[in-house]
Amino acid sequence: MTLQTMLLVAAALFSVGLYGAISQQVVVMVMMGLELMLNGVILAAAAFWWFLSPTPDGQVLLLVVITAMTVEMAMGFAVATLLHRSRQSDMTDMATDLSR
Amino acid sequence: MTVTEVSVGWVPMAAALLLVVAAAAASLDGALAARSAGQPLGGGLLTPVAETTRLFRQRRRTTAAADLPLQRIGGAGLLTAALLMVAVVPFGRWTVADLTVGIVWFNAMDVLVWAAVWLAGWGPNSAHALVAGYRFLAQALSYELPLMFALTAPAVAAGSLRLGDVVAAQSGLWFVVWMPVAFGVFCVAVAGFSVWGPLGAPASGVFTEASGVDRWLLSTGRYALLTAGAAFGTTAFLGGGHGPLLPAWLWLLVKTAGLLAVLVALRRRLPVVAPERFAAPAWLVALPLVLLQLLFVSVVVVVQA
Amino acid sequence: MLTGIVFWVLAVIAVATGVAVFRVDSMARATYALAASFIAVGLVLLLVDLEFLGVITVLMMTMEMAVMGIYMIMFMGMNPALMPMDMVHGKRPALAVAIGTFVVLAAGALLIPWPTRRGAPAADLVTSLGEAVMESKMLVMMTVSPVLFATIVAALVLALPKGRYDRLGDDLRGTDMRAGKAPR
Amino acid sequence: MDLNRLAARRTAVLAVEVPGWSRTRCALEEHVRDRGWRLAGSPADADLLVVCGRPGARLTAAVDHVWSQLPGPRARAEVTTAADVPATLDRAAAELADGAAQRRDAADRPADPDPGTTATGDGDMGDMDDMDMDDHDMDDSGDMDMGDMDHGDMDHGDMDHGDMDHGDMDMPMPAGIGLAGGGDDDQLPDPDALDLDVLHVPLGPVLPHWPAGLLLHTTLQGELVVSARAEVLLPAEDAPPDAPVHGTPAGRWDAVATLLALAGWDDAATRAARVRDALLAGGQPPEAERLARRITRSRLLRWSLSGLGRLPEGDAHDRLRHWLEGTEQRRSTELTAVAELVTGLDLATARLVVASLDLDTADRVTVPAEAGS
Repeated sequence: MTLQTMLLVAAALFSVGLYGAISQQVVVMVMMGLELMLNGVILAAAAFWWFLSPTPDGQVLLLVVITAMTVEMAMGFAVATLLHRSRQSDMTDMATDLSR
Repeated sequence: MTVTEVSVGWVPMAAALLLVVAAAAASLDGALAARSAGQPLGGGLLTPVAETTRLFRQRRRTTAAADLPLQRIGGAGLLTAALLMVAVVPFGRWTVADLTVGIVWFNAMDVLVWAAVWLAGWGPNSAHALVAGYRFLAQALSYELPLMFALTAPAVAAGSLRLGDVVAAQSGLWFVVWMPVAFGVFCVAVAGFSVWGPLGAPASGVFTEASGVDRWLLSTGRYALLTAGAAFGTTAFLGGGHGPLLPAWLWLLVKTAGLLAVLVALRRRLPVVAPERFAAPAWLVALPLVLLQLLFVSVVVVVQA
Repeated sequence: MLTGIVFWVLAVIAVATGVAVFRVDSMARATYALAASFIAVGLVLLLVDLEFLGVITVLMMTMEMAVMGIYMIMFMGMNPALMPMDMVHGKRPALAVAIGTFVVLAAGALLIPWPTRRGAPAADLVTSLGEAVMESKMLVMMTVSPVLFATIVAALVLALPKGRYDRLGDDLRGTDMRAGKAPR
Repeated sequence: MDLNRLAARRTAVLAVEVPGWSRTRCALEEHVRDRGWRLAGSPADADLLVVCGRPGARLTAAVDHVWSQLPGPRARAEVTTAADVPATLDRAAAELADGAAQRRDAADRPADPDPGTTATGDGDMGDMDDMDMDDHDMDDSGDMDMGDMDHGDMDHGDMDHGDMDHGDMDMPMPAGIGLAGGGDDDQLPDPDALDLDVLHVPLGPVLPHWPAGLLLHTTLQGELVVSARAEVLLPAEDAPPDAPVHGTPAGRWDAVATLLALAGWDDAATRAARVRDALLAGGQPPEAERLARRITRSRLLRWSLSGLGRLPEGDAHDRLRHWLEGTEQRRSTELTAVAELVTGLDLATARLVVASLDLDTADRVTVPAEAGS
């Protein structure tokens, strides 16, 4: 277990998550992709922390990443519910008119 | 009293001990059931053995289009979570895993129960089980937050998340004396994650389609969770191994058995509460109360320091 | 040595379940595959002595995925029966982007000459984290808390314009004012 | 002790009451209790299936379906008089302990999953299933393709992914089971305005603590019953030899025991059943009054029953009090009213409300009424 191997695993997780976030149509599945990307970020942050600079500040950073995930999830669920309720759709494609 | 971590070879022993205590709880439940049915108590005491024999002989039944892998994971999940919970509880001078974050670990394991119960309800592809799985999650949302704050209280008082330190901090006064609200909330939450007693409403639904070994795992898992909860409650609130004369491990066993017996007896004395009715008191009464308790504990700690 | 083996096992589980999220046939399996990926990463954190954060990751993500499972099934409407499920758009470009990202990140991880470790971890990492949160990094945490609160409020406002009890009364049998029709 | 006998100590009995045979069912419950056995909560839990009375054709079909769901080792018996119960239970227990017979039975059964669950080919059969979601009524065949699921009404035409058109995807039906359909299909209001999947789940006729022969066709949206239709599956022609317990003091205690068992208060439910059996035996149980006081005083019970199944004369808890005090008025609840009362409730609460009505289905073999259609 070295910095490089941990970063490789983190990169793999991030890329898989990215694939999901781009390719999926359903809002919740997009959120799953985002979650997986953040999962990779957590792993990478932990690797940097341990192998480069094991100070308390790094741990706080990780804590903030985890908080960001909860915020993302909560808002994602809320928006998905709202979309579902208002237009009986949960596909991102159907929400393109929001950008107009 | 320092806590030493024993080698991995003791894990089966710890698991066996957990199962034995859980079986004792099932015996007690059987005896109480026999008493209310006007039957001799002795027959009731044999309940866990008889039920185990019966279920191991029974055919494993599968429903059409069931999600078997998830169902099995859910069924085994309860027992697994209980084992992982007791892994951090100091048994006198020994513990299986001396984590610096034992309290958070316990909390994480009780959240695994969310997943396990839901999966056990989802798997069989049956409306009753599915609805019960969902309703368990609704109930879990009600008890989990008060439980988290209830667990925070002993951690604040001990100034550590390590269970060994929590026990050491109770050498004078047990935490239950000055944090009774946290202890009460904790006991309710134990009933909650064991799907037990007043909070056992989802149990019958989740059990609907289970037979044979699957059913044995589910019901053993419930008793094991109840036991693990009692052992943790003893450690965090009832002074752990502290007590006169007897060795620490025996005290822990005695206190755990006592708390467990109370929990088992309460099940027979109380009707169940529907998850949707439980939500209001949990959020409007228990949560503020336990927060006040936490404030009180924090103030005491700051004043003492 | 043992740590290395455990790490690789967990790493393979994390990535494999991560891939499984977008490959399996049922929403329940996808959700719990993601949960398994998070749990594996949480356990990896334990390997680098991040006990608190590792356990917190397991705790939070299991909870989150349990709730996510509800949303998945509520919105996607699938029963446990397994069905082929393929709801993607632009699969090939997405795959290309993902592979490209991985190549760039992996090259970075392997080729950048990373500096050597500065400083040593504190003896008690949990305590040091607690002190950091309550002392030097308190501002961060104080910013986080209103953000979380705002999230709760915003999410509720978005998701619950009017709940079932508002519209139908406590027994859920009243006239639905919004839809203008009474349940039969 | 030999394992068979050990396992037999916990024999679980699934009792099926045919309308009119309540006296037989009470006797069965008494003997089950006296042997240290217990009543099963679901077919998957049961070792014995005991039918009390002579079921009509549809009820027989439903019982046969339930029989196929017992995991085995299993035994089945039919009993028509209270006096025959002990002998019947002995015979059934002997059959259960007969290893050779059980092995033959297991060998004769088709491989899992249970045959009845996939054989719901026509609408009529679908009605007879008891508890599984594997029995969505198949007459709603419109629900079964993906086109009716939530995303079905989308227009994918202008999207850039020609390779995949998910709205028209032909959905296979795994194991011949229809998928839950989108809510907007049935034009039923969803209490959450989320248009969740609609499930058609029949409650009864074989369901513990449930009125004899009652079959409640429910439509669920999420976990809530959004519409229901009740009917009673009839007994065979011949009349039951024992007088029914309904309307007697024992019948009131029977209702109490049923309601408490559903409310999860095992101790009080068992004791109420004992009081009932003592009354049936002609005694005057001394503990009845104390038990009644204890039940009335329980705040948790009052809280969990209050407001349920509200009728002009009170809610479920009021009715429970009237039973305990012997002051209830016999009323005849129409089947339409039953369907109306459970609408808007979740499954568990619906069962509680039905139990709180103490329906006498033997007295009410009227034309099945439609509700919620």
